[in-house]
Amino acid sequence: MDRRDNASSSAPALGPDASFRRDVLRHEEARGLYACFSCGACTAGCPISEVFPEFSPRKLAKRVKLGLKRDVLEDPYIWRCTTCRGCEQHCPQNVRLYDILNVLKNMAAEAGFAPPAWVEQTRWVMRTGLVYPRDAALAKKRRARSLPALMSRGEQAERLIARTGADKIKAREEP
Amino acid sequence: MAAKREPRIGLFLCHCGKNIAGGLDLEALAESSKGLAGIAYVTTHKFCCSEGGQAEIAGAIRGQNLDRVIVAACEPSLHLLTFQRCGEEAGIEPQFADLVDIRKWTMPGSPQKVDPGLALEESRKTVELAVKRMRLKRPVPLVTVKAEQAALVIGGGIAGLEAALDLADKGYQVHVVERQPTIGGKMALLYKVYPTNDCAPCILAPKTAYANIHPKIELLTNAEVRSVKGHVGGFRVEIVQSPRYVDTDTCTGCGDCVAACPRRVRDDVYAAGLGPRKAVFIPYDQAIPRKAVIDAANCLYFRNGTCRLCEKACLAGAIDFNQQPRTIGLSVGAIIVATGFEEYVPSAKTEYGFGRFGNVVTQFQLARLLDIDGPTKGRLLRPTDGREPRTIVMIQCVGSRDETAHPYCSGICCMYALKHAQIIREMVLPETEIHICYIDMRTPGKGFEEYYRRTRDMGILFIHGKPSEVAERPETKSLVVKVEDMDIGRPLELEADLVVLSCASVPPAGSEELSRILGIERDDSGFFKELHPKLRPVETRVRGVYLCGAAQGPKDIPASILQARAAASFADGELRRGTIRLPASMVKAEEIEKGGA
Amino acid sequence: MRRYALYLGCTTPTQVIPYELASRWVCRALGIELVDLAEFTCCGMNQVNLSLEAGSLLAAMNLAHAEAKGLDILALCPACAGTLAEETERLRDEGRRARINEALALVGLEYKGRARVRHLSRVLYEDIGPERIRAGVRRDLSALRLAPHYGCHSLKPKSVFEGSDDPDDPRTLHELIAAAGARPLPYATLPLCCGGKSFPVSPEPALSLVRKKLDDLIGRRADGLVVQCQTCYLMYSGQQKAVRERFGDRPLVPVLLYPQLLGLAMGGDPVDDLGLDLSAVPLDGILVKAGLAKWS
Amino acid sequence: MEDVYVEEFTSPGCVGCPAVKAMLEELSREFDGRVIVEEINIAEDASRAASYGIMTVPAVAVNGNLLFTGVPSRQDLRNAILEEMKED
Repeated sequence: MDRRDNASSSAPALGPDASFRRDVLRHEEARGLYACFSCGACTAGCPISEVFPEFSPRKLAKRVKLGLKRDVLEDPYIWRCTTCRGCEQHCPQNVRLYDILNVLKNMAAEAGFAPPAWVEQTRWVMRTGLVYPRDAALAKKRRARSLPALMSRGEQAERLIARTGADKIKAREEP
Repeated sequence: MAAKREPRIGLFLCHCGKNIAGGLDLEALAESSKGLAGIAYVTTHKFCCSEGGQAEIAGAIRGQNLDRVIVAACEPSLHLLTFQRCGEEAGIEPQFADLVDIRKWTMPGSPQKVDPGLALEESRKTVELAVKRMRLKRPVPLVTVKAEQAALVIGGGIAGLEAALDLADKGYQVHVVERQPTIGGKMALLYKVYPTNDCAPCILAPKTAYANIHPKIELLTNAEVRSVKGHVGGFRVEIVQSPRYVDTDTCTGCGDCVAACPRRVRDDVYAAGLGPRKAVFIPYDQAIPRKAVIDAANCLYFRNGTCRLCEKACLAGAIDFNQQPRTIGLSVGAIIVATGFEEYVPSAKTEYGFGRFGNVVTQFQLARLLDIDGPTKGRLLRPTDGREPRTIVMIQCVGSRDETAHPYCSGICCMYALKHAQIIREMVLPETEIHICYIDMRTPGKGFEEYYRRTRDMGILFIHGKPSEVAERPETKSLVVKVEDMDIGRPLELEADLVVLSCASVPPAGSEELSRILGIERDDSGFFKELHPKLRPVETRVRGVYLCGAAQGPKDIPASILQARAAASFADGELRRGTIRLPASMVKAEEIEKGGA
Repeated sequence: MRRYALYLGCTTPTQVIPYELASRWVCRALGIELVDLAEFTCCGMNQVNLSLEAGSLLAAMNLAHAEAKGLDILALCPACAGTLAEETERLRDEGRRARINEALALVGLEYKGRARVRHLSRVLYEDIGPERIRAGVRRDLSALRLAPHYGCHSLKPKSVFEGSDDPDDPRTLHELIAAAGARPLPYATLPLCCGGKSFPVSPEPALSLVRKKLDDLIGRRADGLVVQCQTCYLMYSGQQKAVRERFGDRPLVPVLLYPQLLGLAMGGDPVDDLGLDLSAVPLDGILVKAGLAKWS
Repeated sequence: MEDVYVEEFTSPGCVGCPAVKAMLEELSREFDGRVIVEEINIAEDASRAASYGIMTVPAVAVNGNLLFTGVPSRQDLRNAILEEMKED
């Protein structure tokens, strides 16, 4: 079941790829990654690592530095980040791990590994302006509490998202 | 006035191996330099500083009849002396030999490195200016001045005392200025020292006691340097000594005044904020001078004009509320700066809760808690409830190696954490679990790795990771330390009765002011700056002012002692002939106030 | 009268109606005028997963809409507030602003860098202040020992909240709870994240995190938890049932959104004004300690 | 008439330095570029300052001789430069 089993069956799972490292570092958000000296304060402060040691910001930084492209981009755990920024909060070297993770997620999404939840949310934003659908039951509920009707619309968001190509991203296939 | 004879300048361009030649076209630089006014000879050499290079320079001076020499190579602090001596051998006065730095533009790793085109352009400018200066330069008249056979040592810690004793034994009169009411500095607060685990006061006391009775040493405690004028051989120093309100000649150090004093305040120095002292106090048993001192900010008499119980209690009549600040003028030939360091106050690292959680202390506080002469008489007790801690977590690199505090490694914290762990395990609380959270263990001194091994053998647990935060359990005031152990790659929550922070060493307050008074520089970290970090680690920009100990950067006791001896040796080297040759301009300038404004 | 464009975000108006209800009531009572803008959409917080660029464009678009109306933004969701505020920081860079505005021109918008964004709690703390809040209190809540939960996006990144709370030692919600007359309760797991933003992709870690904080509060005998984020609310209140199913039965911990607490203190009707009846966890204990009988 | 080479020693935060700098700029204009001024930050180039034994800034060396420490009067500075020009 482990993704590493899948990877090793087809091709060597791990192999340094300097071009990957450079691709990541080309993003302004990833600057400073090389300053990381692997002290682990990020992982110590990561609530997801507490529950899933497989998710380790420290190891992620090192994996990127080593250029382990497939290992990083195919890693399902990078999507479990809860965006709390605990990793950045106590970094003694000012490494912006949250931003770097977003760069990695963008690259993984482009490569076809985005979880359906995020792709679906983008679809809804393009339709309703919000990440959720809106139905009659909700409208009724709001009316009952004398709250104004929700009026947001998705056209403008759709045009802007289309400009970035994010509307073309397909979700990874779930087993 | 007769026209000056046109000087004949020789210009020597150095390849420095590939460090310069690899980064710019030296032949082009040589070619363009040939036409400069005053230039009589230009050549390049692979290593100008080598024996062969120097021989070639000396040969050219004689063969080409040169009277001035410029070497374009590395920083003057590295080799100016080399080329001045080389020129002198061949008959050129040192002031007519110059070295200019063109290597900074080309050297791999230099922060100023630029591309070859720009390097050539910048080097050309540098050389042109140097040639212009050398051509126009007129001989500076040198004068002979008397070298005072006396030195000032600023700071009465282990480094300052070592330097003072060395110079005093060589026959110089030495004045030691110490801000605290006692000499001894940080070492007096350490309890024990690594790697021998000797008792710190036991090996410090012979030095302090000897300094106290040495006929050539004057100790000025409670005192600070206010101004310095003059030059090497003849510095005139003004010192202000704050009143002690106790006459040190009559005070016997009996402690009757202390017993009589009703005012109890927190002792931030000798008890590191963990115990009390009185408003009149003797800093500690082995203090030197072992005399009482009144802390006017807390004394009831100074606050509201009442009390005076100490005065009544003192049979010797030594209490003197009328003492005033005293200004002392000194003439010295050399100055040694030994102002040491302070422990970083970690309250700015709010994630570790220092100041917020009562059971988070620093290593210097821990040293006081372990000291049999400390606030708990050597019993290790938690500040909040006086209980013995069952588990202790030490956190390394607090405020060090940290871009949000101090980027540098303080160098001594690994070892003193090991020391405290050993003391607790061996002598204080053998059953207490001790965990040390670290990023890297740095133990490169003699016998230090063995010391680390010994600590591991004692069963101290090392956790490879920097904690992200410390939380307090409000009911028990015990602590939870969040850390990843990267060897197993798993975040942990360590329960701790006591958390000890190993904090950065930082420059003491007042360093900036002192750098202004002395006219010496400080580095980016605020420590005093040596003339060259590798080759001239004791001298400063000001001739006759030397550095030793942690004033120059964090260091341990053996390194401080070495550097103190080196500083004393430099001072002796300048002063021993009794006179010094100086440019007349320097002497002329001696009346001008330091401070630049 | 202070006027703000009300930024509801996506989750509050669809899933956490009591937050919207209580916020509107409290703001009205304190003289803060809220303007609803039909043009507001998702702030882009979640779009950064797929495209940082798309996230930035959505944020800038919303800022431009507020700016066009000449209003600053008051956001109920701390993540929206943070996302929008961080974008205003980034857009100080002129090159970036020109690039983003080129895209915004597609939909006829431009952001000049004027509109400011703050979260409701910060507006309450900075514009009204604990003193004036205290003056408006009508009900005695001093029997309540309530644990504050700040939520990650109210504190981080530091660059956005400069001059506000220290993320390692936050105080403002403590002060706001005290201003409402209740007693803020210290507890060890205060900084712990609710896990909400990872919940859609993987519920397990989030539930473990929720359980950890709830168990700490149960041990501390807290009367309740006070949150200032709809996602934290959904996790701590809405998922308590799931926690009990997964990790075994345990006492329930009442959860209040801060404007609900403040509204109670200011004399608001628990149901009509503050939506306390919509809580997944019964709030009777809180009401009784507030001197109110359970609603019928 | 010969060019005159002036080294002006400064450091960041030096209070008197801007005044000296202004005077030298003025004199450089007056003598139509014949006064060549080099500004040396002693924090960056400590060894140059050390070679003159400078302990305080501002300091001014003219044709390689340290003539002034502290802020000189404009008249003294001008005279010193004239003196150097005259000698050749």
